[in-house]
Amino acid sequence: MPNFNDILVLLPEFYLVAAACLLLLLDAFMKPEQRGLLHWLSIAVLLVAVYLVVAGQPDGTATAFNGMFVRDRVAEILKVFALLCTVLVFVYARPYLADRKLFVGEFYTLAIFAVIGIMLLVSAGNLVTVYLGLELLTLSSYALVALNRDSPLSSEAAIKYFVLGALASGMLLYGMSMVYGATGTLSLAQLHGAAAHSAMPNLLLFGLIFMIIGIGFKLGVAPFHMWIPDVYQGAPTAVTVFIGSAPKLAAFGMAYRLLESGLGDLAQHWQLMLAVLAVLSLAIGNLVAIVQSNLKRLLAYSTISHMGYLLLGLVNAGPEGYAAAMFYAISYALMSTAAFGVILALARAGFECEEIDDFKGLNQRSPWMAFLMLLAMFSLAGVPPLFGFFAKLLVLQAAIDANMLWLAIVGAVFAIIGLYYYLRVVKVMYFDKPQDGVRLEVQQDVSLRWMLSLNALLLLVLGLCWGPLLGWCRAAFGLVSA
Amino acid sequence: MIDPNLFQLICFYAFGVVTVGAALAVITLKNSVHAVLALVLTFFSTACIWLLAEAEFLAIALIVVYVGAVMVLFLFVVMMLDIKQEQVREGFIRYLPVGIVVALVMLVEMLALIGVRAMQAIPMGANPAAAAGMSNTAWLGTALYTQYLLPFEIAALILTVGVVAAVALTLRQRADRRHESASQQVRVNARDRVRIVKMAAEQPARTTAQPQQPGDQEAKP
Amino acid sequence: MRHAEPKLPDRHPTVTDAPDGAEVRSIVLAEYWPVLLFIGVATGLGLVLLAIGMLVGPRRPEPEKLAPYECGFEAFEDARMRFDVRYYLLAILFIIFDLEIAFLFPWAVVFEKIGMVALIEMALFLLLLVIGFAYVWKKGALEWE
Amino acid sequence: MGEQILNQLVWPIIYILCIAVPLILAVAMFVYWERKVIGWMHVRMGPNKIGPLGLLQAFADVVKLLIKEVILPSSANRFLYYLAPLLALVPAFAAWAVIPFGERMVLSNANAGVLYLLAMTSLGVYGIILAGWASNSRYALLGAMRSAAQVISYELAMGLCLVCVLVLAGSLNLTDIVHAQAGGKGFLDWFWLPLLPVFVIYFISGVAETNRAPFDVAEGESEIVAGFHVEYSGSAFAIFFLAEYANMILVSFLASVLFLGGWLSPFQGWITADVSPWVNWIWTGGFIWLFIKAFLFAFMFLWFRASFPRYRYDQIMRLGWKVFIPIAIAWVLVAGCMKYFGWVSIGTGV
Repeated sequence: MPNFNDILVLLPEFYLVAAACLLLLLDAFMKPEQRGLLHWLSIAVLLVAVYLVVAGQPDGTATAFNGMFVRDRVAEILKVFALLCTVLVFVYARPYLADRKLFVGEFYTLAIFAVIGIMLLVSAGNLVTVYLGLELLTLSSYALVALNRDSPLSSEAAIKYFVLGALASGMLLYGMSMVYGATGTLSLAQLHGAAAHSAMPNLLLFGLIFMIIGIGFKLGVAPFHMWIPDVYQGAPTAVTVFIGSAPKLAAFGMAYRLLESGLGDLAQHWQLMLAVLAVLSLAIGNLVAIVQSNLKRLLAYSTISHMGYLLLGLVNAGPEGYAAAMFYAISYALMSTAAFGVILALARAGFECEEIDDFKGLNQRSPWMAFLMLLAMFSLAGVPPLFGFFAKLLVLQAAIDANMLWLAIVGAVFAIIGLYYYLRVVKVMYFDKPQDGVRLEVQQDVSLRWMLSLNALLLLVLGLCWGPLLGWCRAAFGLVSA
Repeated sequence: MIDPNLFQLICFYAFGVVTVGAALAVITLKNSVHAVLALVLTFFSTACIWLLAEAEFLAIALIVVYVGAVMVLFLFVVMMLDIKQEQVREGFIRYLPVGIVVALVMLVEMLALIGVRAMQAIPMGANPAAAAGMSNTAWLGTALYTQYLLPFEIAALILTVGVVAAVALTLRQRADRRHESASQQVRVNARDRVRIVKMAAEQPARTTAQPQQPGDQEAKP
Repeated sequence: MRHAEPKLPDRHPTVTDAPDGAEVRSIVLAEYWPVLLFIGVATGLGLVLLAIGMLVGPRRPEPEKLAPYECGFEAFEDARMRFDVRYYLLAILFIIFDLEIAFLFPWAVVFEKIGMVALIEMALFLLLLVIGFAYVWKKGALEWE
Repeated sequence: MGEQILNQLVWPIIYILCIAVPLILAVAMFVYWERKVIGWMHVRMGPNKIGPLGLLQAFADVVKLLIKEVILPSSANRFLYYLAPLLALVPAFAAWAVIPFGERMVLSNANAGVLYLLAMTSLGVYGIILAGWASNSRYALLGAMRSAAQVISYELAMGLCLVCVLVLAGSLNLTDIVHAQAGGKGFLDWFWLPLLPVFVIYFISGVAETNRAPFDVAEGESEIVAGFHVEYSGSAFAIFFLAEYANMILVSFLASVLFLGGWLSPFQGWITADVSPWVNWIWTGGFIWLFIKAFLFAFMFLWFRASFPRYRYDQIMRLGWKVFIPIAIAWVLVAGCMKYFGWVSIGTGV
């Protein structure tokens, strides 16, 4: 039976559900001209949620609703960053949406519902909660991708996303049912003990494979990455920036919950599988990105390679590795919002600013934007002393610790290959002549400019003093801060 | 005497064959409406298998939700969209060998993993509802509304998102549509619609001009 | 395929007492067997009626008679056409509310035993759906011209 | 072995025929009764030529329909065209398997009886859609789409009404539902009283669900000639006809079982005399009461048809979605409160 304490544990989630419902009704009942209010209200709602997550339950782990929901440090950190990323997304998205007649209340409500899904997913204590949280997240994402109904590209992306996403969910569910069949429990905590001495180890292994396929789809690692480039390119950029940030944190959270909290006993099996996926993602992501001319597509392939790096942390299968992977996920989410944020800041009505050629000579038109993009690109490439460099270092270290030196070497080699295409964008901005007829004007929205500057500079600041964040990540996995 | 267990086993395999056959028909039939109906048959025989497992609530809920609702939507869509049969066919033939290989590999793996010895076992395990001494529906409800309370509420959230997404993605306001608002109609008073005008009676004999038509009945917009 | 599983606490719900007064019918099959038979008999009845009609009735096809019914002129194209998207929307809404009803059925059976909690949780469930419903209503998806 | 076949196969089939054959006869008589009643309401005679009082009219109609040609339109899909009437008929008949006619007078005392009924009624829409599509005729398709949308809309309202009954009864079993309505106050203990709005909604939804007047836009003779079965003739049409009327009678029986105490007597608890088995049923209850109640509902179908003008399509959809569904949802919670706080007395069997 649930009691008041259960509700306290889930307070941020309950609050966000209530707020999302109110926003939904507000949107339905108010005039279209008043939508600006909705924008600021949504941001306020998210910030209050951040406060509730941070303020409640300072002392470690709590479970609620018969272990369906686990609130621990890992979940809290992921939630805070997911909420903050969404705030950034909302700020960046508004001018873009307004220019394209997409400034509708559904964008905000669906995004908040997706965030609720993320929060449930990273806090899941049961396979059922994992699945439902994931469905809440992905269902909202499908709708967001298709938000621009008049664009065939967007609709095609949504269909692809939906079909492949449904397939992935099916795989995951199939795997879960096998794991349930082999162990007789759905609870992740009980699974942890039961998996080691299951009566049907083969079935369990089979379930694990299916679950890894599902996780791979959701993370977007090769060879389950097919949806990523199309969705990143086809979706309105305002939606791409969302899909590229907060859900990655959720995907890490899901992988952690399923693989470590649930099937940690089978680590020696999934370590190798993840290593294979990591190598494939690094190779495909970095090599295919080289030939891209569309920046959104390039960033999509860059995502694939980054998820490969994230797997390097998970491969470690120890607290150090998880801390590194979580650190990586957070760094990637911030870098990705910054990179897409620049695209959003430069896009105008009728001009998407998503080709690399569109960035030619950006430095002459808007040096500040060019500098912000430079920070984002260098950070994604892992150039010291930016945030991305340190994150990469950590996951490579984690792979070495797991006695997979070869994997770390592969990672380092591809990091160098990856440098090429990130630097190409920088070169285009600083050394090429502007294209004729391309207006590169920056959005006048003040909040966007400030937040974007803050976001990009944060990459530099965190690159210089990564200590506190790494300390939180390590503490979340029970490690003393280094 | 037919052993009840044997009878159950026979039923299981019979429904299983129908399910698999219908599922094959779904992907091989040319006419997409026929394919949808084959899918209906698949669900129906699956429901029968679930009944054999004494999961009566789930079995009938499968029919209510999938056959009664989801498949109706499928029929709506399939019937009203002109899907070019040949193109679909072409892709099917092209990918058929790959599909067969994958299916065979999976079948072999499943058999190897789950074990051939499972074939001799009675397909249905013990009924936990009967063990708990209550009907299947009550057992399911008890589990759902106590232990799985949180997932249940998340399910409501997902359904709500489904509603929002469906409306946001499909509904278009057409400019030329007219509909009446019942609340406005009810709120109208006779006074707003009809104006009774008092006027002098016409005298047709005196004038040859057309008598004027005063608006004695005037509809407001 | 199900198989014997190790007994673990998660398998069974916490409440295991039998409902008061409700007779537990363990053999579900015995009750559904006549239902299946009835479906068979009804199918047979329909087939017999169709067969009678085909065998007894005359069969004199001619093009005019076999043409689809139209108001006076020849049918000039395939009658199957695209429909207003609203029909699809309606079907989607129907699925969602049908699911909701499917959730309500087991609740109705057990809520008294679970007590106030069940009432509150269902009120929340319905509230969420009513919010969705209000949204649909306000957006005009339920308007037909 | 032989005994087993007798018990498992022969007897059930005999029981099934005991339901199905009277049902077909009832449909025939109901058609006759409909024409008679509407005749009287229009101050006409109704059928009066064939047989005494025209009683054999319905049978003449049946014979006529069976010996007419079954036309297969040239552009129709043969398989689906013949499948559609079957899909309309089977659920309309199969649903009767769980109807309790009296104490222990039930073919299948299934636990999930109400759910099964919902499943069967939800299958009826297939016959309509497929008939419309297989005919490949504009009128048929229009009628089918209208009808399908209408049927599924009212199915929601019906389902929610069923839930209200279940909340009070606490069981999905129809016999248990009747028992839950038993009590010392006769008809005041039945569910129609605490669930009055739902009861009204249920019956009106039943009328709409069977596509009957005043909700018969699917047929709408004056606009789309006959709707989804415009192309059907002979015995194929007869099957649709049979299914529609069997459904009407089914809705009448269900309304009686769910809201008017099934076979219970309205005077139960008022009189406790023991006169003779031939008279006792008047106060102890028996299947005759169920038939009387169902007859009243069936009569209402005809009364509606003779009295009300046809609803417009937008009005039908508005009534279903904007009036019935909200009220029914609200009443689910009201019924929950009634049960929880003990505002109604629930019988636990006679």
